[in-house]
Amino acid sequence: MRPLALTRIMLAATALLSLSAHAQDSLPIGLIQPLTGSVAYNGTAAAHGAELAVKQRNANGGVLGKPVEMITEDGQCSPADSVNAAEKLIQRDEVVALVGAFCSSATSAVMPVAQKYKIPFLTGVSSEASLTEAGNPYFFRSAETDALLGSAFSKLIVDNLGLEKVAYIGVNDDWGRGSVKAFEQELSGHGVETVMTEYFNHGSSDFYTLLTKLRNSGADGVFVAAETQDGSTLVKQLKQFGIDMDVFGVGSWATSDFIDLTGDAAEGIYAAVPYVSNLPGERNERFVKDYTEAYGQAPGKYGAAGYNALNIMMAAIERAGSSDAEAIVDGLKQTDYEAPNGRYRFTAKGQGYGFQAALVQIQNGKTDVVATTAIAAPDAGN
Amino acid sequence: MMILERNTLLIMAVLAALFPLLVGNQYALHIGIMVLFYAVLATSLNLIVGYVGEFSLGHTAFLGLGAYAAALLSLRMGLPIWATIPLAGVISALFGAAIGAITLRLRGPYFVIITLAFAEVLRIIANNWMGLTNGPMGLSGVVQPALLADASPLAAKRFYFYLALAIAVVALYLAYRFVYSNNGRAAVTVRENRYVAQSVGIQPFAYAMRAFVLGAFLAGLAGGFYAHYITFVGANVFGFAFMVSMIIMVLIGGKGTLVGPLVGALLITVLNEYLREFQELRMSLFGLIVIGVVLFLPNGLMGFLNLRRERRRATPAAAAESHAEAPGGSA
Amino acid sequence: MSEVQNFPTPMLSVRGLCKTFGGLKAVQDIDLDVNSGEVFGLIGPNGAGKTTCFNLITGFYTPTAGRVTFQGHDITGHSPYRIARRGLVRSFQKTNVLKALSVFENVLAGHYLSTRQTLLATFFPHAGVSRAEREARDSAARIVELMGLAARMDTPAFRLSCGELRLLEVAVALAAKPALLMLDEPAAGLNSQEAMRFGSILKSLRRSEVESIVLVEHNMSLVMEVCDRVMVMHFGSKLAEGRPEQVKNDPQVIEAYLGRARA
Amino acid sequence: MSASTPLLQVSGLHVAYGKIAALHGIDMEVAAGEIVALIGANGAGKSTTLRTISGLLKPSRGSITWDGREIAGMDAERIVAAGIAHCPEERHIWPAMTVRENLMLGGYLCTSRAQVEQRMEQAFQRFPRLRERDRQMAGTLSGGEQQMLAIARALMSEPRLLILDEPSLGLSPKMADEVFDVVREINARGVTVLVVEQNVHNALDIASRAYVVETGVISTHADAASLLENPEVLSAYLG
Amino acid sequence: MDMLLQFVANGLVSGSFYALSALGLTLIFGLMRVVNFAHGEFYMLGGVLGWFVTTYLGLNFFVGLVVVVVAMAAFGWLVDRFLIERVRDQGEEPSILLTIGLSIFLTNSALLVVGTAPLNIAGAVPNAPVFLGPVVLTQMRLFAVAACAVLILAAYLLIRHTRLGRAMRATFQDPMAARLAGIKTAYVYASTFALGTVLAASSGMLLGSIYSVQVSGGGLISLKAFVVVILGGMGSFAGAIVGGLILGLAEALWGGYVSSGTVDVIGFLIVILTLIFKPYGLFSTQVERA
Repeated sequence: MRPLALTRIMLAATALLSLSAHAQDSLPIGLIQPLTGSVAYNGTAAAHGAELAVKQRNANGGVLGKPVEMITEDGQCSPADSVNAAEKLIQRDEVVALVGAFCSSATSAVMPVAQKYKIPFLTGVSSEASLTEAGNPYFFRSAETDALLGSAFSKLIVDNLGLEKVAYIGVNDDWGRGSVKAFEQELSGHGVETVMTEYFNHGSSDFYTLLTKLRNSGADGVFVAAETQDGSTLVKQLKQFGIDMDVFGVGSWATSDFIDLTGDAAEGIYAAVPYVSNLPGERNERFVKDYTEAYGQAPGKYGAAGYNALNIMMAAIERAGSSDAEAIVDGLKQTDYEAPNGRYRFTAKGQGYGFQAALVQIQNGKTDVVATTAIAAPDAGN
Repeated sequence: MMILERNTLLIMAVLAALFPLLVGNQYALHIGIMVLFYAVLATSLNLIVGYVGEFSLGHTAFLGLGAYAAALLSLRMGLPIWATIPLAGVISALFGAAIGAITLRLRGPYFVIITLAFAEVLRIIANNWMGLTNGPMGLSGVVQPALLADASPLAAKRFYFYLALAIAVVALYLAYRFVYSNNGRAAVTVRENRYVAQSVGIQPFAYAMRAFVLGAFLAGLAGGFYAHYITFVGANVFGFAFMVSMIIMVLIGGKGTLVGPLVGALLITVLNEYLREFQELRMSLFGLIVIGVVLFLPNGLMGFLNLRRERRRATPAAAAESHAEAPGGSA
Repeated sequence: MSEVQNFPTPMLSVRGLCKTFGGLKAVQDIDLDVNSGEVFGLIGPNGAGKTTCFNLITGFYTPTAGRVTFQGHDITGHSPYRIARRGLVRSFQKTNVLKALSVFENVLAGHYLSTRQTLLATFFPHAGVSRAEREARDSAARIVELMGLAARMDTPAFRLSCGELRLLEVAVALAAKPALLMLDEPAAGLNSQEAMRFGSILKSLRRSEVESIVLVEHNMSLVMEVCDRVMVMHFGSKLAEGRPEQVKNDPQVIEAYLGRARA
Repeated sequence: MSASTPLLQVSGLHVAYGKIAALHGIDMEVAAGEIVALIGANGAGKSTTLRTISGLLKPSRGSITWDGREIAGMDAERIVAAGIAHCPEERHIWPAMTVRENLMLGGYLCTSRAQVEQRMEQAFQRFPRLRERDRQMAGTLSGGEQQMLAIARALMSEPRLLILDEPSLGLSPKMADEVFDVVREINARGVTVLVVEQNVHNALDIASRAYVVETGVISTHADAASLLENPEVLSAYLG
Repeated sequence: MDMLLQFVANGLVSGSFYALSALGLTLIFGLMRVVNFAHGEFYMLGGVLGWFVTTYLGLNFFVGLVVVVVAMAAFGWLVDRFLIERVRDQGEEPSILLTIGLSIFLTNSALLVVGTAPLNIAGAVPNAPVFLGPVVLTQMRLFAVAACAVLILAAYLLIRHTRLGRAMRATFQDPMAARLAGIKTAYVYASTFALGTVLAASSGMLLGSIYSVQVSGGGLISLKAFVVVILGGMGSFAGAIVGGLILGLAEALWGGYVSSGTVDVIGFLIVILTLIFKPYGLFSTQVERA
């Protein structure tokens, strides 16, 4: 009796799985972002940006004469869940290209899947340097790596702030550790002494112990790699603690959310970001206006990253003239995309370069762009 | 019970073996692979929850140890997949013996928390021991078997499916032998009544320990498989998310039966994918379903089916209780 | 300490057994001997310390003082499973069986000692394992029948009536092949008819299944019927000891049970 | 033999624990002002009867009328409010609470603080030993003191019927006598008492009437004095 | 030396916060034997509601706190009556699974409703630094420590010296005796769960005003609260305070002298050691019953 019932359940399950979801007259692109879990805040922003890009493109006739259908899946920043999402998008939704996965670990797990199925895969966020070194021909990155951002701004920071001794604080994940390492290397190259390197766990609420060490480290500036939530708590406590040193760092700090959360404590801090909403230029103004209309707040770096990634991918498909993977890969290689924050191109390994990144300082609750510079191709530097 | 369960398992194995031949859809195959992976995990946890009768929330310790062991053996020592997966099981089992020796002294909520503490300690170590585990960057590019180098994606999927099936078959064979042997009976006796167990000569600790180590071994195998299939291992393999999935599978399917966790693994994995249709509502619905199952299917699906079977049998044939399954029933 | 060399050694010998909980003396200075082939009764009013005595002898409590010797081995303070392995097996006052399991499975579980095996043999069974297994199953079925539960072979224990549970409890204990069987209130909750039937089953067990039986029981008719020798406890101490009819007519015992008639 | 309208009347009471029937039709009655004893061997169903009357167990069949009102199956807290207090076997005092707190909780249904204080004062007058130990944890009291506390606690609700389950269990004869003296005194003040007692002599000594329970039914019912002579009673205990 | 003093001060402050956030758990865990895995989510809901009534509706912090307390008491009551009630006396597993399900549901539903951004609660007092010799504290933190003390004391007094508190203790020590005294035990269970929920939620609001509220942060809170409760012994308020302080100090010293990336490990290590050597917590007195 029971085996029979089980057979029935299994057959039903199989039927369910093999349902094909999408309609043939649209062009499906898959997006994997963390929509639940601890990085959902940033993942949602990236998904918003991507959604906007697709909406705009479809309003102008879509790609290859078809509307683009973006299918978003929750990867929760976990490698296994992201692989599940990728398998589902590729097999069931038959997407022609994949964007996303956000966390480098998740992206790293999706990369072999994309390669196996020969699906072009673009990340607009994951910054772990080694990803583009893996030799995956289908993988592209329209984001700065930690090292690229470091080399772009370290000289400027040292000169502007006159730093001699720097303490480094990073969130204890791949991105935080990578950023700290990259900036430390760059700043040491400019003769800056490292007096402290510490990591904290995402979601920590109390930094006083870390700040005690910072106060006693003798640093005259502190580098911080943290996202909105951790960063605002850390910066607030830094000011409460009465530490008066130059604060600079990376993370989504040049956003209204961060400034609202952090309040006065945010005043005067520097952030090196690949994007900030008050970058000059008509292209950016239009993007900011559209994004704000759609989501009620100005875009931050992840909103822009999602927007750019989808635009780059859609342009590449258009250039390819078909949804054939090899053609899209060729299309991606020829990318020359005018983004709100400059021009994107790819190196032979699929690393994006050429776009602008900005050093901003928060003043009077606004983000002042101190300097912008184009991210150079990694090989050009050394 | 024993024969029924064995037959059900055999039929399930045959169906599973036919599945890749009947289904060419790679997504369905992938889900099938994940079902088998979770089936091994749920079976291993069930040995502790269902047969020792203690609620472990730290079982991901063994999944994680297995995954890291296989990844490191493959990446650092270049061992092939047929060596890394069994070794992953053995390494997990060794840790299982050490952790079990400490945790199995405790009962109830204390056992729950101390096992959770062990898993968390391991997670934090994995996340910070840069030299060994590459910290939060994790271990990527775990080597695929050489024979897959030129295989088509479909062939590769089939290979992994049968590999997972083989592990599942090994896991269920071991679990079946254990459960229906003197060892399993002793463990069940301890679970049901420690006093009775001791009074017939059973040393409670020894049997809890055997089940615990076997559970750790099987979870280690699952971890080893995970490392090779996903090709990336990070500290999240020790995380609570896997634990929640496993626990829900075991309890929904029905703890203390061999078929229950398999059904649980199938249902929850498929449900999880199915709920993708509901986008943002997905996890909220999942939470509600879990609550609903606790309230309405307190003994899991297998408990529910057994109850129905028993009722059906009790009504027409109460007088003629069949002894077919109990050999030696005649005088 | 070399006194009883010339006498036939008692199977179970308890000397000076004491147990205090907090300040309460639950068992004081109990001596008792159980000889081979004997059914020995331990009686007394509620709270007299009979069950505590049982727990001390079978290792569930550690004595505060005293010595327990079983078949010439000192087993004082040993853990219960080690004592069981020596052949001293007990049942419990509040019915203790494996409620979720069937009658047959309960008794099979009791056969633990005769089917012990290594883990390797578990996973890769050789002929010996399956033979031991088959023998255990045969023996379990035989014991179920012996206890008159054959009709309930596959019934889960929680569905049994009170009387059947008592029988099952004894069956589980028998499955461990004890030399000395210790039963704690095996007839509680049985009506007089059932108790008598139970008594005759008990009597049939001696010699055929076990060497000796120790019985804690409230049902006096049962005790009188089956016991060769009885010891009465009151407030943790030994009040009287002897043949059933002797004890029954001991005024001290009657008083302990019924209370003093007040002037 | 029975008063014109019994205060408590139990008829055809059946109770089962799961599938196992414990009571198969208990019939008994208690008139106002009486002391009635339930006697019988272990496991005969005495405590089950008491627990069903006080609402801890739900009967499967039968009725319990209290003061003309049906109370079978009512929740325990409503039965307490109706005037029945149950002092359970093994006392069940709250060991990790003080004597005073135990008593205060006994008066849980009191409407005012003053009422609680007043009843507590009465309790302390009746049991001076408890006053001496009022800040002590109840678990540290001796067995006799715990039994006194349990009775005092039950009286805090000023019941019309006091149910006592094995009040002399585990007590020395001297202590048991003390307890029974108290029970007599309580009864003299107008509280009806229903008592289960293992010690037959003590039970029949204070009770006017007794019911003998055997395997879930009442087997005999008679005056206390005549029961003492009844060989059936002896056999129920000593076989 | 200055550094050590500052570490100790940090540890004591965060320790008192840990104690506060564990109170609700220790109450429910210790008295009802329910291992509440939704504790962190109750804490989070307190923070989210706190944000809603202060920042969104613009109420004063203390008025808002009252609103949150009332709302969460009702919520806790309902959860007990409709969910926990159904699995009472069935051992730990059903209630663990039930509360895990509840926590998944609450986190993700809250995520849907208020979104993923961290939320700010309009604070109660200004946040200027206070210098005690070499040690830096802030007014806000001193206020929060005081508030912790007040809440802990209030809960203690409620349980020790009120009719409801006595009924709770009576019910958990001996439910049968409680019923015989006329206590509606179902009501007591629901009240206890509601009280535990309120304690979790009010600490969520209070601490949310110091840090910020993040919807997905519940799991971490639960874990730390479990550590505190195990250290102090289940159900013991004094134990929760000491457990919180031990955890706070241990983390401060580990973070200060070992490494701040691995601070979370010290709590779990202490838990493991505690359970090995003192299985019922540091402060429990297990009475042997005759």
